[in-house]
Amino acid sequence: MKKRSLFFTVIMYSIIFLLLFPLVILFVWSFTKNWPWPNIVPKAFGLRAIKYVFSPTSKSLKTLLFSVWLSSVVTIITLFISIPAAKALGLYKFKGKRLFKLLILAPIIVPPVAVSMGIHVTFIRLGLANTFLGVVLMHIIPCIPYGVRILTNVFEIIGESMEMQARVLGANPYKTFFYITLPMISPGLVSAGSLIFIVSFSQYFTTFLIGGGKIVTFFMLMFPYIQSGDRMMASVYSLIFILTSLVLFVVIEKTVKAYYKAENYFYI
Amino acid sequence: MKRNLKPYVLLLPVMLVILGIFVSGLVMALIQSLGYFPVVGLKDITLKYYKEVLTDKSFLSSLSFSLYISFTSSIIAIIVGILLAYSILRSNKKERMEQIVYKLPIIVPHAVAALLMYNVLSQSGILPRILYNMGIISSQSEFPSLIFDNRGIGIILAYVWKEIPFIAMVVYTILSNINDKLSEVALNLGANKRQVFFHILLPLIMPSVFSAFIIIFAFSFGAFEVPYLLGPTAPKALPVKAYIEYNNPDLTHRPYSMVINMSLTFISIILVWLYHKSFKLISKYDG
Amino acid sequence: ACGNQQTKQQASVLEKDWETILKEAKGTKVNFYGWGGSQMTNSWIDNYLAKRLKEEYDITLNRVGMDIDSILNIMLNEKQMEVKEGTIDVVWINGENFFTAKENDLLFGPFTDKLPNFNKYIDKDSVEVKYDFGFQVEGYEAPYGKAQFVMIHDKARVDKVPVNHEELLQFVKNNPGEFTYPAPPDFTGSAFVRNIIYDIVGYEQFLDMEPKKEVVEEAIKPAIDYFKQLKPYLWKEGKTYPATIAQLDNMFADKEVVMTMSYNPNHVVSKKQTGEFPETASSFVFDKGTIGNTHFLAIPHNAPNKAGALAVINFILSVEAQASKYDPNNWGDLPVLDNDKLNEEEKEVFSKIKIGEGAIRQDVLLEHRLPEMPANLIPIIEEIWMENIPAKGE
Amino acid sequence: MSRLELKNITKKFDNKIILDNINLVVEEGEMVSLLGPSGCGKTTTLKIITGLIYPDNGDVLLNNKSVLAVPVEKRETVIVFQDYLLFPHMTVEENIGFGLKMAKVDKKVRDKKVKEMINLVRLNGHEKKYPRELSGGQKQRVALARAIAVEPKVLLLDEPFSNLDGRLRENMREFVCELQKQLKITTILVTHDREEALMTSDKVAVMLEGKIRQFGSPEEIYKKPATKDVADFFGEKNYIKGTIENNIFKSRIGNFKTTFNKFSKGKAMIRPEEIEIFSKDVDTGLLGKIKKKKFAGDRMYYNILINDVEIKCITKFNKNYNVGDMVSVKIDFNDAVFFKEE
Amino acid sequence: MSRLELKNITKKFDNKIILDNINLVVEEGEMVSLLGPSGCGKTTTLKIITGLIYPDNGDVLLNNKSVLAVPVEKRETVIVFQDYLLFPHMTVEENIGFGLKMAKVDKKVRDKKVKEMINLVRLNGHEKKYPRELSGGQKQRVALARAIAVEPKVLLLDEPFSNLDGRLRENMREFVCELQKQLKITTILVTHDREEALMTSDKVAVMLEGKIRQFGSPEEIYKKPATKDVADFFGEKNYIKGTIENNIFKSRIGNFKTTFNKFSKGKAMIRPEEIEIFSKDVDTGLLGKIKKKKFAGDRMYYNILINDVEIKCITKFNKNYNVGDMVSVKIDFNDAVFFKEE
Ligand SMILES: Nc1ncnc2c1ncn2[C@@H]1O[C@H](COP(=O)(O)OP(=O)(O)OP(=O)(O)O)[C@@H](O)[C@H]1O
Ligand SMILES: Nc1ncnc2c1ncn2[C@@H]1O[C@H](COP(=O)(O)OP(=O)(O)OP(=O)(O)O)[C@@H](O)[C@H]1O
Ligand SMILES: [Mg+2]
Ligand SMILES: [Mg+2]
Repeated sequence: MKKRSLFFTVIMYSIIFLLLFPLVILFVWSFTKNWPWPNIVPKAFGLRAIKYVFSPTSKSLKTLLFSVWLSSVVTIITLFISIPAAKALGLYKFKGKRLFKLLILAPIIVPPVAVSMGIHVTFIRLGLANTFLGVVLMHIIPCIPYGVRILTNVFEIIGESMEMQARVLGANPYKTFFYITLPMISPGLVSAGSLIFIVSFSQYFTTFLIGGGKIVTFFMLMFPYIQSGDRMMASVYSLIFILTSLVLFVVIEKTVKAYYKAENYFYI
Repeated sequence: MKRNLKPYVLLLPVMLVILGIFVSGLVMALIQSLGYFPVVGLKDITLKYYKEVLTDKSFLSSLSFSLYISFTSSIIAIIVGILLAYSILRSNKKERMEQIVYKLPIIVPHAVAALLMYNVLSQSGILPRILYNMGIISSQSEFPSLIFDNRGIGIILAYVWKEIPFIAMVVYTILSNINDKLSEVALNLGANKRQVFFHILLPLIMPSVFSAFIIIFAFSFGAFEVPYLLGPTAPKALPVKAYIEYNNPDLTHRPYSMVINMSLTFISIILVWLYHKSFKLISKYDG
Repeated sequence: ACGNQQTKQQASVLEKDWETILKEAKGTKVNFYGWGGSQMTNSWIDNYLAKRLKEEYDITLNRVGMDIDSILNIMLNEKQMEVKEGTIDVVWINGENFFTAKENDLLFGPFTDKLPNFNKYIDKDSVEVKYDFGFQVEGYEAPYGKAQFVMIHDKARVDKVPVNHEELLQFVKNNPGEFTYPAPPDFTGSAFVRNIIYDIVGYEQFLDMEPKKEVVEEAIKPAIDYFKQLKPYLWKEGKTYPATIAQLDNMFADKEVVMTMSYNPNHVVSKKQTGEFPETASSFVFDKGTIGNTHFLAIPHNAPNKAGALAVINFILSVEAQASKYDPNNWGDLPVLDNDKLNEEEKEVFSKIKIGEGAIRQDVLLEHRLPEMPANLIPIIEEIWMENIPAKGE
Repeated sequence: MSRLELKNITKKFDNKIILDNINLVVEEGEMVSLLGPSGCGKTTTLKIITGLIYPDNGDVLLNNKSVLAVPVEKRETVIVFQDYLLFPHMTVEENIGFGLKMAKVDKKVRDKKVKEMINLVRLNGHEKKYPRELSGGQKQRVALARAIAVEPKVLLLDEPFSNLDGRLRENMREFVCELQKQLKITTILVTHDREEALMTSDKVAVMLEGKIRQFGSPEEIYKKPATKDVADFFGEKNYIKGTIENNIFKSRIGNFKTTFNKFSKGKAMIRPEEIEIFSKDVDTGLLGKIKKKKFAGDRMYYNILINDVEIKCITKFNKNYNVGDMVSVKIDFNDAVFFKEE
Repeated sequence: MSRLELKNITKKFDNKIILDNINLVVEEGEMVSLLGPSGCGKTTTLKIITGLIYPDNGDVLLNNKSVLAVPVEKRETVIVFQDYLLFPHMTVEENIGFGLKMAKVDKKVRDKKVKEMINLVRLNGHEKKYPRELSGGQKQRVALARAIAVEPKVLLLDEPFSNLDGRLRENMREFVCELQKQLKITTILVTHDREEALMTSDKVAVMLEGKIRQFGSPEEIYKKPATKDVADFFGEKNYIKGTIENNIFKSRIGNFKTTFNKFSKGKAMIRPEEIEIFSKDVDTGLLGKIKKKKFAGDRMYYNILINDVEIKCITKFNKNYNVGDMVSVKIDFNDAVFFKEE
């Protein structure tokens, strides 16, 4: 039956190694005071950055928690509005479908600096600037393409027949959604959700503008260090950033899997 | 009647956000690109900025540099990403660490990815150090310059590194959920593993790959961080040009930035559209 | 109508006496916006400034690390929408950005005369207080600290430092591939280019030069030729340049190049403290001098807590704060107080501070200090550099 | 518990007419079989009744009220799909209980009902399995149980027994019929098994190429097919050309008495099972030669040559002759159906 | 063109034995029917033959060589799945041509072959459709054509006709049989249609609960079922308890002559179609009363009470009696099968 192929195992590990290697360096840099050429291991280690990040005056951890909360809200809302859109694009034929698909890509196609000013002005007008809600709304925009696109593909594959069956058995559209659609798309939801979270979690420019400094996210603390080339600080912040997301995703994936017993739901 | 409206109703929330918020921003960018920016005293609508920017020699070289970076990185990412996803599937055992760790680069923001590439690939990076210590190169300068070079290798690698897991994740999600039975049928009909991959699995994941390609292409075409941090002094990628103009403290330069941004947008749309067309020719199985 | 109201409000703060302002400021929160890319700077503000302000005035200082570009955009957009209660109370600013902000009526003021410490300690007539990159300050910003361009080298790898452009050229020819500078418009790279220009053609002519490309081009032609001469011996044969000073610093730290540079004379000390630079790193300046500038603090026109902002800026101008800031263990930023206006006790405070190994003494720096170029010339120079240096000669 | 009526239903796919002006009335509690060749539009008809597909034209009435505007889940017309469509993320139990859960039936009542259904479809021991772990027939039974559990007003069965073995099939069929009669569930059964259709249903509708060609009682349909197409659909027939004169049917295989007299030239349709054969010493006036023979359990299929005309004949399995044998043949033309020659 | 042998095949799922020591030999070019109730392990057996499932024990031999190590795609044993499993991204044409394409058959040859197959399964006009646009029966035909197109050595058919109407079914069946004989393709047919199994196959294997209970020619299986379970599987039977003494079977419904003499106490199994009824003026020595009656097209199902014993009886449809009628009954005990009473 399914034999593990040596060839593909080797390929897999090679690629994974290449992907992880830079992260190992990042980890080393988090504790590296200096590392002159041509040393393979750093000359001196230090805890300056770690100490700073964990010192209460830097507010890093508080900000981290807040960022996680903010991005979770963004993720949930984005998924919530992406699911119906993805369903429409994945299952139905209708006029203007192409145009809608393109429109949904727009936030990726148009560079954020181009639209941010107009949006900021609009948000000031609506009283959304410098508010949590404003930042959430702003974050949703670049997340939409990821959410909708991925879920559209999922809907294309699972089709509508299961939903129909549920409707026939007396489930109204809401129940159909919760009992049938949601569990069936749950693997896709996890993928899409992770991406959305990351996109939101690493928004910089727009958070500044719309949050006006009132809403401070973890990435905003971290980015200046990347720019200023303080590799130790940048590495520690990145490390925390990555670990937080990772832990979150693993937990969510496991929970969803346990809850929905997610397996091969996709019927063709 | 009512049924025909259904897809539109479903699209409504997303469209509200996109049209309501996003497009309002876009309109302002468009207006500014036409030279109308009253707060700083620009009040005439003019095509002057377009003319200036588009006829500038460096615009073309920046454009081709950007295109080259996005295409190359996206295509490499697609190929390796699919290969990775398939490899994981083929060496499959459930719940293994590998399935989680390969996704790590997805979590890494682009700016950090640039930093990582710098750490590894610059002439003082870890890679030349290893080569030096193995005696393969005898000085830093023997290591090819991959960062800040005008072939954009550093940028491309940063994108490739970031996007491979993204592609792999998208593909793996779909791949692992494609009814195993279809592969069984194909095998049973005499297709070998390779044929199963190319004739059954690949066509079935094609729509997703297609989406993913568009996403990463459009993104790398329009984002400034990575080329800004790893790119050569000249030619500059278009988004970097736009970004620098945007940050010009002289606010009357804003229209230049917006012209570049609008051009980026326009070119992206054309490319996406062309891609759509050509994709339809290759695969009839489009949702 | 709106404008009127605003001036009234502005006037109202400035009309009050200092006691009332302090009373009003008590217990409030002040949003302090500025660049957040230096851990030492951040730590100084968070650990020293914020703490002392709380103790002294019961003011909560909220530091927001943000690029000046973003800050300007926020202010500009708020202006556009006529937002009366903005988000920012104090902005760390200087140069072209100040000019832009002032030109576009984004700033509150003039306010400096209201500050007791400004009146007491600052030499109001000094060029560096009256002008910021050649622009008139007119009381719309108060000095925060001083910076001066310095070159940094590694003593272990450089025997004799070049003290003018010719020696630099010779040095680079002798050590090909070991030197480079960040490409303008990087702030420091741009300053390096100007410094070389000053070294070659002198600085006086620029102070009132017409901001026209042809004029500038003509004036700096010898310098441009010099850069062309320099180019083939630079790192990667001058085909490309680090995009930011940060990259150059890292290349220096990794021993990829033997020199770096900074607009902060104490930079080398803090980098040595963090362990990034080798112990043998040290600063030097050209004989003819290097460019110095001052960085400032301003208050946006729609700052929600102007009284608090005034109190904070006033405190920063105190001997205690400036001295703490000057300590390389904290930040190492040059003080802006006029030495002549300090009493002995106060002078003592400054002289007790040990400046770090490798930094240049303050008096030496001041001897070699040249004024910044007017800001409107800078983009022109950057453009000329861009057109002539990296692209050509491929 | 409803009267179902289809009125002038028309449906096109890709501009090809799939359903062409369908009219059908199923009275309350009646069981109607819908028969027709593959691809004739049966599934489409059922989908229109439940509301999963919108007709291009025409109306669906339940108790004389149009239900086109009623959403699927409120119609109480439940369909058992040809391809099961079990929810892959639910166990057998959960699948069967789904409809009841949706109707907010009390958990205890639901559990009891589910248990009952599992017993009835004989899936004890499989309660906790997921669909991917079931055999084809097991899946089909789950689908059936799931639909019946909700006791719908109208039950639409799309070949619900096709993957069951004969015995199980009979059992299931009986069980469905009983339940249907007892609860008076209006039912439409799509089946390919002609015998099933004839035996179980009150009425039979024969659908050919998107049209309902005949609708009547099983006996009517079988004995008096409205057209040759309908007759053909019920298995292979013998068609014997000939002329009718004075109640005598004259053909190449001989002349036969008949009561039929409507036209003079045509074809007599004789069902293979209406032809009897005897050993050649029995005199029937007609001799034939066995050309082909096939064993089919309880019956035998023979092809017999009479005057070069090949006649098919089905007999009891115990009438055993060999290929080449001469036999006496008896054909009863009173049961024959005549079609006019075109 | 191969001899297929299963040797002691055993397979468990979740520690439940599904296949229990299966042995089966299919000679070259033979057609064997595999019969058995739903869930007994038929599909699993086929999957083991093709290599999609590994047996826990035992061996699969093709031409006396074990093929367990041969990968699926090299075995040339093609299965037609119960649930079609068409490739959703390919048209009908492409689906059918898939196997040939994989075998790198020349495009022209392939196209011709595909065209031929489409004609044979009667899907002209549907060539360009995607599976989601097909009806159930159409899908099934595509699946069949797709498998046959590659002309495998061993063809495994898992209820390939279950969704086809009777006529099409007969056609398809004939077509497969002819092809199979012509190309000498060793074939296993899983079917729920007993008649189909008996009519088409050289041998029949009856599988019950994961074991092969009887393997023999259709007539053998039908006439001499090895066990009561096998007999039962072939439809409802009459079992009459009684004793046998001196070639006389004594029972509550009377005494009958028989040739059987192996044991003295047991059950006589009489098939309903072996019982004949006549109007009561015909003297058969046995009178009964019609209790139930069911029309089934070419036959009638009667339940008759004889001395309170209910006897099932299937007659030709033209023997029409009404419930309550008294009829003469004729039972031939020579054809009866006797089972010893336990
Ligand atoms: N993956 C599995 N896990 C657990 N049990 C399984 C699995 N696959 C099949 N079974 C069980 O094995 C038994 C035999 O299944 P199989 O599909 O071979 O039956 P079948 O004879 O083909 O039945 P049918 O005629 O209904 O298709 C069934 O009881 C089924 O529930
Ligand atoms: N979505 C569709 N697009 C195009 N044609 C379709 C579609 N659905 C069904 N058809 C066609 O409509 C016709 C009727 O299909 P339907 O499923 O109703 O047949 P059916 O009577 O149920 O057949 P079967 O007995 O084979 O299941 C078929 O020819 C089929 O190919
Ligand atoms: Mg159908
Ligand atoms: Mg099966």
